[in-house]
Amino acid sequence: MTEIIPKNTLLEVRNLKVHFPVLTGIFRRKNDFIRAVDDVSFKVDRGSTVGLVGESGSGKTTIGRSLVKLAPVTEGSILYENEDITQMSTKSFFPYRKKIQMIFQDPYNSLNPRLTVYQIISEPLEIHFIEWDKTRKRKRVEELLQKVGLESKHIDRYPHEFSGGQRQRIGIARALAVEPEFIICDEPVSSLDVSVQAQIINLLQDLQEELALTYLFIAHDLAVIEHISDYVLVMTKGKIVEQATAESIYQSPQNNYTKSLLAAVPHLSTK
Amino acid sequence: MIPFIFRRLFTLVPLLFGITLLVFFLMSLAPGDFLTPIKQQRDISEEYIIELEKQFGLDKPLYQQYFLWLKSVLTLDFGYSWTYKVPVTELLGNRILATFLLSFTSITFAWVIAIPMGVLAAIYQNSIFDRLSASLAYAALSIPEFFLAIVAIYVAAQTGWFPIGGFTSIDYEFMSKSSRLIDIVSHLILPTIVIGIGSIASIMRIMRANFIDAIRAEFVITARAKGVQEGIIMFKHVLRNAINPLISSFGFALSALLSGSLLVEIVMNYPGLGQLIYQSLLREDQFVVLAAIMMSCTLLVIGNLIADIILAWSDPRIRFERDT
Amino acid sequence: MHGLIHESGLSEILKMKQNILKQLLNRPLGFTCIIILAIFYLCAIFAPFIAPYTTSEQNLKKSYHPPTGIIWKEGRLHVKIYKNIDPTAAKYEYSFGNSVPIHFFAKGYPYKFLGLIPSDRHLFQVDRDNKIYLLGSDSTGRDTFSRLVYGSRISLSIGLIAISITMIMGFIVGGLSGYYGGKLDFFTMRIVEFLMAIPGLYLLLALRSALAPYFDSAQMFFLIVIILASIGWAGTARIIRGMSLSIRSRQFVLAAESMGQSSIIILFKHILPNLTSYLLVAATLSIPGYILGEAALSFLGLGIQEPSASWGLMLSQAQNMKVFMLNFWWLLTPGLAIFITVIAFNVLGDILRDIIDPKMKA
Amino acid sequence: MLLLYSTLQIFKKGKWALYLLPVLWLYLASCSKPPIRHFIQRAIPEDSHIISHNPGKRGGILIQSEAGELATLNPLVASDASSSSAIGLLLSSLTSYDWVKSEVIPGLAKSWDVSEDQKTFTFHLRKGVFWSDGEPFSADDIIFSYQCYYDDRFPNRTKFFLTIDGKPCKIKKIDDYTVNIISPEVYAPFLSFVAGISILPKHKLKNAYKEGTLLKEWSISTAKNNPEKIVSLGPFVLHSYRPGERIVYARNPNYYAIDRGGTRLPYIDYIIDKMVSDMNAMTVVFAQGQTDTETIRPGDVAWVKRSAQTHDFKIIDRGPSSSRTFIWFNMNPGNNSDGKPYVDPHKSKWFNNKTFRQAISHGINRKGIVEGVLFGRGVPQHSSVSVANKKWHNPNVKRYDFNTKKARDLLIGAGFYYNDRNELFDSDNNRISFKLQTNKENDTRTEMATIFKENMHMLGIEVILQFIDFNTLVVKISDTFDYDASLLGLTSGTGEPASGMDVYSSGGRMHMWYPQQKTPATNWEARIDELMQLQLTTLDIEQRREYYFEVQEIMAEQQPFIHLVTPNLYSGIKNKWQNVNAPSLGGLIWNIDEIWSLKK
Repeated sequence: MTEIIPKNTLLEVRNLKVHFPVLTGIFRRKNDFIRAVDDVSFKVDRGSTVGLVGESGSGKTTIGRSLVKLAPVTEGSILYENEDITQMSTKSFFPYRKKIQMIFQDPYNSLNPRLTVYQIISEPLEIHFIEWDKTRKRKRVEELLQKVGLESKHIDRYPHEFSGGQRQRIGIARALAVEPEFIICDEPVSSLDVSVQAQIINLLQDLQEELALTYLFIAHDLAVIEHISDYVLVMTKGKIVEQATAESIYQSPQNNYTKSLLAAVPHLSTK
Repeated sequence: MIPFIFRRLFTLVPLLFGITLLVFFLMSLAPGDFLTPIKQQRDISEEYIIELEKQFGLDKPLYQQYFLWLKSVLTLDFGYSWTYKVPVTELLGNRILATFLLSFTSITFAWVIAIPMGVLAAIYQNSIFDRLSASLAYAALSIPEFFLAIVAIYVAAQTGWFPIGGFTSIDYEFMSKSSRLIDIVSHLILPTIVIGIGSIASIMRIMRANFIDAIRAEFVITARAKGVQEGIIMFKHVLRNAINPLISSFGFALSALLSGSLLVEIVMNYPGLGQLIYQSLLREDQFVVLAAIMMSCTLLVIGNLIADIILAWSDPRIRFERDT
Repeated sequence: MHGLIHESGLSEILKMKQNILKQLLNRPLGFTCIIILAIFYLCAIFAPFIAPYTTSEQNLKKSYHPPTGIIWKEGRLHVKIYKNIDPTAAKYEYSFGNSVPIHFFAKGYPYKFLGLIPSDRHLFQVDRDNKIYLLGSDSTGRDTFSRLVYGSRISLSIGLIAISITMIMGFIVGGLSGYYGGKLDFFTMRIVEFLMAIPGLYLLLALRSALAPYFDSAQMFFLIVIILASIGWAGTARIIRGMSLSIRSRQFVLAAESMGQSSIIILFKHILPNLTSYLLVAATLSIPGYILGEAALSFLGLGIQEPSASWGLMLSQAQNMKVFMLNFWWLLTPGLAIFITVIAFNVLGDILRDIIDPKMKA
Repeated sequence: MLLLYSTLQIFKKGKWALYLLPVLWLYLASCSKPPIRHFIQRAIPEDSHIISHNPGKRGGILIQSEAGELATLNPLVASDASSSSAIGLLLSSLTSYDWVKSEVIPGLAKSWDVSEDQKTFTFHLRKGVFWSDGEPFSADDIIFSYQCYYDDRFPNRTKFFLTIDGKPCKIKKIDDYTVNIISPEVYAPFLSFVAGISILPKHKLKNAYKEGTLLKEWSISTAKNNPEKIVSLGPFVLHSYRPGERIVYARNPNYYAIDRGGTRLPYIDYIIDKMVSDMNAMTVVFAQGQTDTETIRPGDVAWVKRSAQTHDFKIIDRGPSSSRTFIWFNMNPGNNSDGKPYVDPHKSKWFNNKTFRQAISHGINRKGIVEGVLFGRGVPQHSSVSVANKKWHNPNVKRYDFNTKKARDLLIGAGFYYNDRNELFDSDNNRISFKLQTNKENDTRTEMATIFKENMHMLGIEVILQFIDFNTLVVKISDTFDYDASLLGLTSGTGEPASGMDVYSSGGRMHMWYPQQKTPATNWEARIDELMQLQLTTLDIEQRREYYFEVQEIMAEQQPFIHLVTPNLYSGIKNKWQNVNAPSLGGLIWNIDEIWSLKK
């Protein structure tokens, strides 16, 4: 249905391959590879949300990580605003670290337990806005806390004093701190209670509208994807087996794997 | 499993190479050499010393000395002991066996004492016995081995119940077969106890923890539910499961003891590998030191290997990992 | 960078430590251990004040003197005076009624209090012509008690210094190789495995004999520390590498990385603070190893040298047969001192682990 | 029950096989039997050596301990005390030494003549002497032995004794029982050196000699695996050897000595040498009654005596020993390879100052050392020859009594001065401070060093002690010369002045304060050189004593060696042993072939 207009493309992934070597034999040679991501191509439009769905181990997290150089790219290219960022040096990639942010799956694990909320959220500010003084950073952090639905009095607390949902809000605040364009949400709700999941998804949607963000939303749960995505990529065993708009995927899934994923989604009956 | 064993043994090669190189280098840093003490003897002419230097290859540059040695090692010739004037291999044989024997008796001693104690401490958890044995274990872990060895010698000297040091008695050569056996055993008693005491403490603690874990296991509850006698549960089910992980520690204990008995061997004058290395090092008897250290490293690696194999054997759930 | 650590890690660590200390003091066993260690370390720090004599003050007429008895007489403590009745066998006899008073806070040999303030006051002294030997004397009539007190300076500090070096080296090497991985990791881990595969005591001996000629006996202390630390760091580095590897894959590190944080800061801000509790426990549990290591080296005559005193050296001197047979109690004192220190550290370490472990699991 | 069960558990699993291995080995080890040796006993030789002692009874085992490890039984290789003493039991020499009378006595040679020019010695060998394997002994063995020692293929230390003034002795066989040895120069100690040269069996070693493998013969490998290959001409034969544990010797049935009653010597059936780790352990095993005889250090006498009754032994006080301990300063003026002087020039100036050395000597509390370190069992030493060496000791040398005031006066007189904190300075305002090194293995020396440090403190001199490995020390005093002062000791064997050549003569290797001088550095050193040469080339004892006494006087005046103390010598021996005749020098049992036991 939708013809993607090139001008509008924020991110384009072409024939991406990420292979991890396996050491075997007496001399532990690199004889074999795990093809975590195997020849994947897709595009993300500015302002849209692309859902990336697949069971665990399908390679979706690897794709997310390879976009911010947390995973090594074996082959293929990643273009951000038509700029090839695949082989960029750490230094020239640095500005993109401000534009692209990540939200992690496990809010218990993604926040350093030894740091306060202020320290956690201000960390990206310290990196990308070195010139800011402490009061300015503090003000910004307080602002962000309010934006994600927390109170500014929480600023000097430690992560273990918060619930899972609240922690994920801190994670989101951290991602928003440097005013990014593009956020990779790596299963941000999968370890949360269902009721909390909805709150977080709503928060993300609100923020997208307010701040004109682009999301790559990774999940193993089609129900979540359905709610938030404009366009859906279905992945299994390192390959994208089906990609289409959210609507068409749900109405007429082509691929058998997609069908089986859909079958597993609990649907509330409309009756 | 075979590739695993091979790989482990293969790692020995760079290890031995590195260690011998290191030891060789360190020994060459120390001033003087094997012949230095001879230089202080008044009736030895300088020409004689130069002749000896030539004979021992000490006049060659260091790296040449090392490679000459390496070359002969590759042909399984470990060189000559400068002190004893015999091939090093001949010297090592008895020493290794003596050290091995001592390690073995002390492990056995430790197990025989520690396992029942650990079991009792677990069964009567938090009782006076448990507390007492725990404090004894702490004490045993904290006594320096050599201190214990001195005390043991003192006791032997005061009471005369045990021979002081050595491996056999003076009149060993004139004994009958059976009294020879008794003689060796009586010489082993004190060093065995001294070395064993440290391990008793740690084995006991492990055993106690294992046993407590096993008591809580489901099969115990099931057995209780079926009305099996408590004693039978403990012995038949719990003990067997608790003891398994310990068997695997056998290899580790062995390798630890091989390097750990050095001080005790010195203090108690036990003719083992450790004593030989120590004395040869002091005398700068290079080839003996090199070969003996190679030997003890090999034993260490083999001990660890045995530990891994026994572990896999006694617990089928453990496979040989691909990445270790 | 310093600011960062200060801001993030340190206050948290301090807070944690206070908490741990509180919990420690609440347990009777932990309390006892801390008190014992505190007494020992205070003795070491105030050694010149507590020891009535220096380590080298001799009295050739009083060799192998037995411990002097103390009696209550004329309203104050007196020390018994003994007569040497057989110099060839070091036999001393107390003749009844012969005693001199002990003076507390009296003048003795001059020293610098805490290494700064000149002073000549000592905890206790007797008149110049007589001697007080709480634990007897050695072959040249030196006071065993004074030597034990001074010896504690070496034996007790060696563990602390060596452990700090080990921990720092272990953290830097282990932390970096765990964090960066790849070739650096491969090489450092091979080195570490190599060091761990060598039987420690032999390496110690080889190192000692190689380095000894380049140090005189005054520097021997540093040599021992260097030797002990250079062997000890390998094990620590390996464990820290494992831990930093696991922390490294935790998402907060990924998060910091994805936002472009530099690796050094990640190491100090995210990884180090999460290792501190482990480091604390590990340090406490490995100090005994260093104390015993020094004792073993000195015992073999390869460590601290006369006329300095250390517990290991005193033990090795006690192994001398004439001491052994005539004055066996003399041997027990340094042995007992080592034993008590080691057991206190072991118990303390175990309790610390008990306190910290559940928190780390959370 | 528990114990049984847990053992059973292990056995049930089939892992018991592991337990079998060491048990098996234990069993095998205990089975290895010493080889049984069959001797061909020959008749008593017609020229047998007849011992004048009271005849004793056959039988008994003498047990000794040994701190060193046997290195070899080959006299060409031996360079350590343990090996030499073992070889001494197995092999004999042309002459022997009577330690009580301090004179050379007949050995394999029943008598000898000296030519007019005092250079040619004719030895008359005993007839009818056989090696332990039954082969006859003759002049050929003597010629063969000297051939071996002189052969360039086999570097050995014996050659050193046989080389006089750089020239070898000539040896000639006159007949089967007569040999001539011609010394190149008149050489005073010739006969006593001959006593130390072991005669080798030609019939056993001639092949090895031809093939050039002589140095590999009679190693400890031979001793361990084929003791029967080592034949003997001495009182004992090698019975068995276990490295690190013990050597067992058995009576040589063909020994050439008999007692007055015609009984063939030795009386003792077996000697067992037990190897122990150190001197400490040697003393302990003796005190426990495990060994029959031992040298007891002064400090140990008191406690060892306690068990004298229980184990039926006595401790013999043999008076001052031959060992002496001394301190010397590095007076070497040379430069090292970097062109730097071995010793700081300002220090070297003190060390080369006679008055400085004398003052130091006055400052040492020798009596205190005897009291503290030696439990009063020793004497202060003044001469460079021990009191024990009655034949050669000069009792009238200059003495340096402990006198701090005199020492300080001497120093002030020599231009040194004290500051208000009682610290000594030289006229160039250098603080007098030096390092004293000694080997850490010897605790008597380290104790003496700590006393010396305290003594020097009273003189306002700072001494920094360095206790180092013996090897390091040797390298420093004989190679790199980078030290200030040293404390060491020397022991002399027979006390023969000739053995002091390398200490006293300025070119000697053991001339420690400044060794191997090309020409004597001082007049007094030149005079000593002269005197030492003179005593070496005369056979007149009185003349030699005169020369040697003067050497001692110069040494005492100049104090290049500052002697400390001589400990007394104590030997313990079980009361059952008879014919024990303690000499003032050397080992207690020097006459092992004459010793016998009351009890079996």
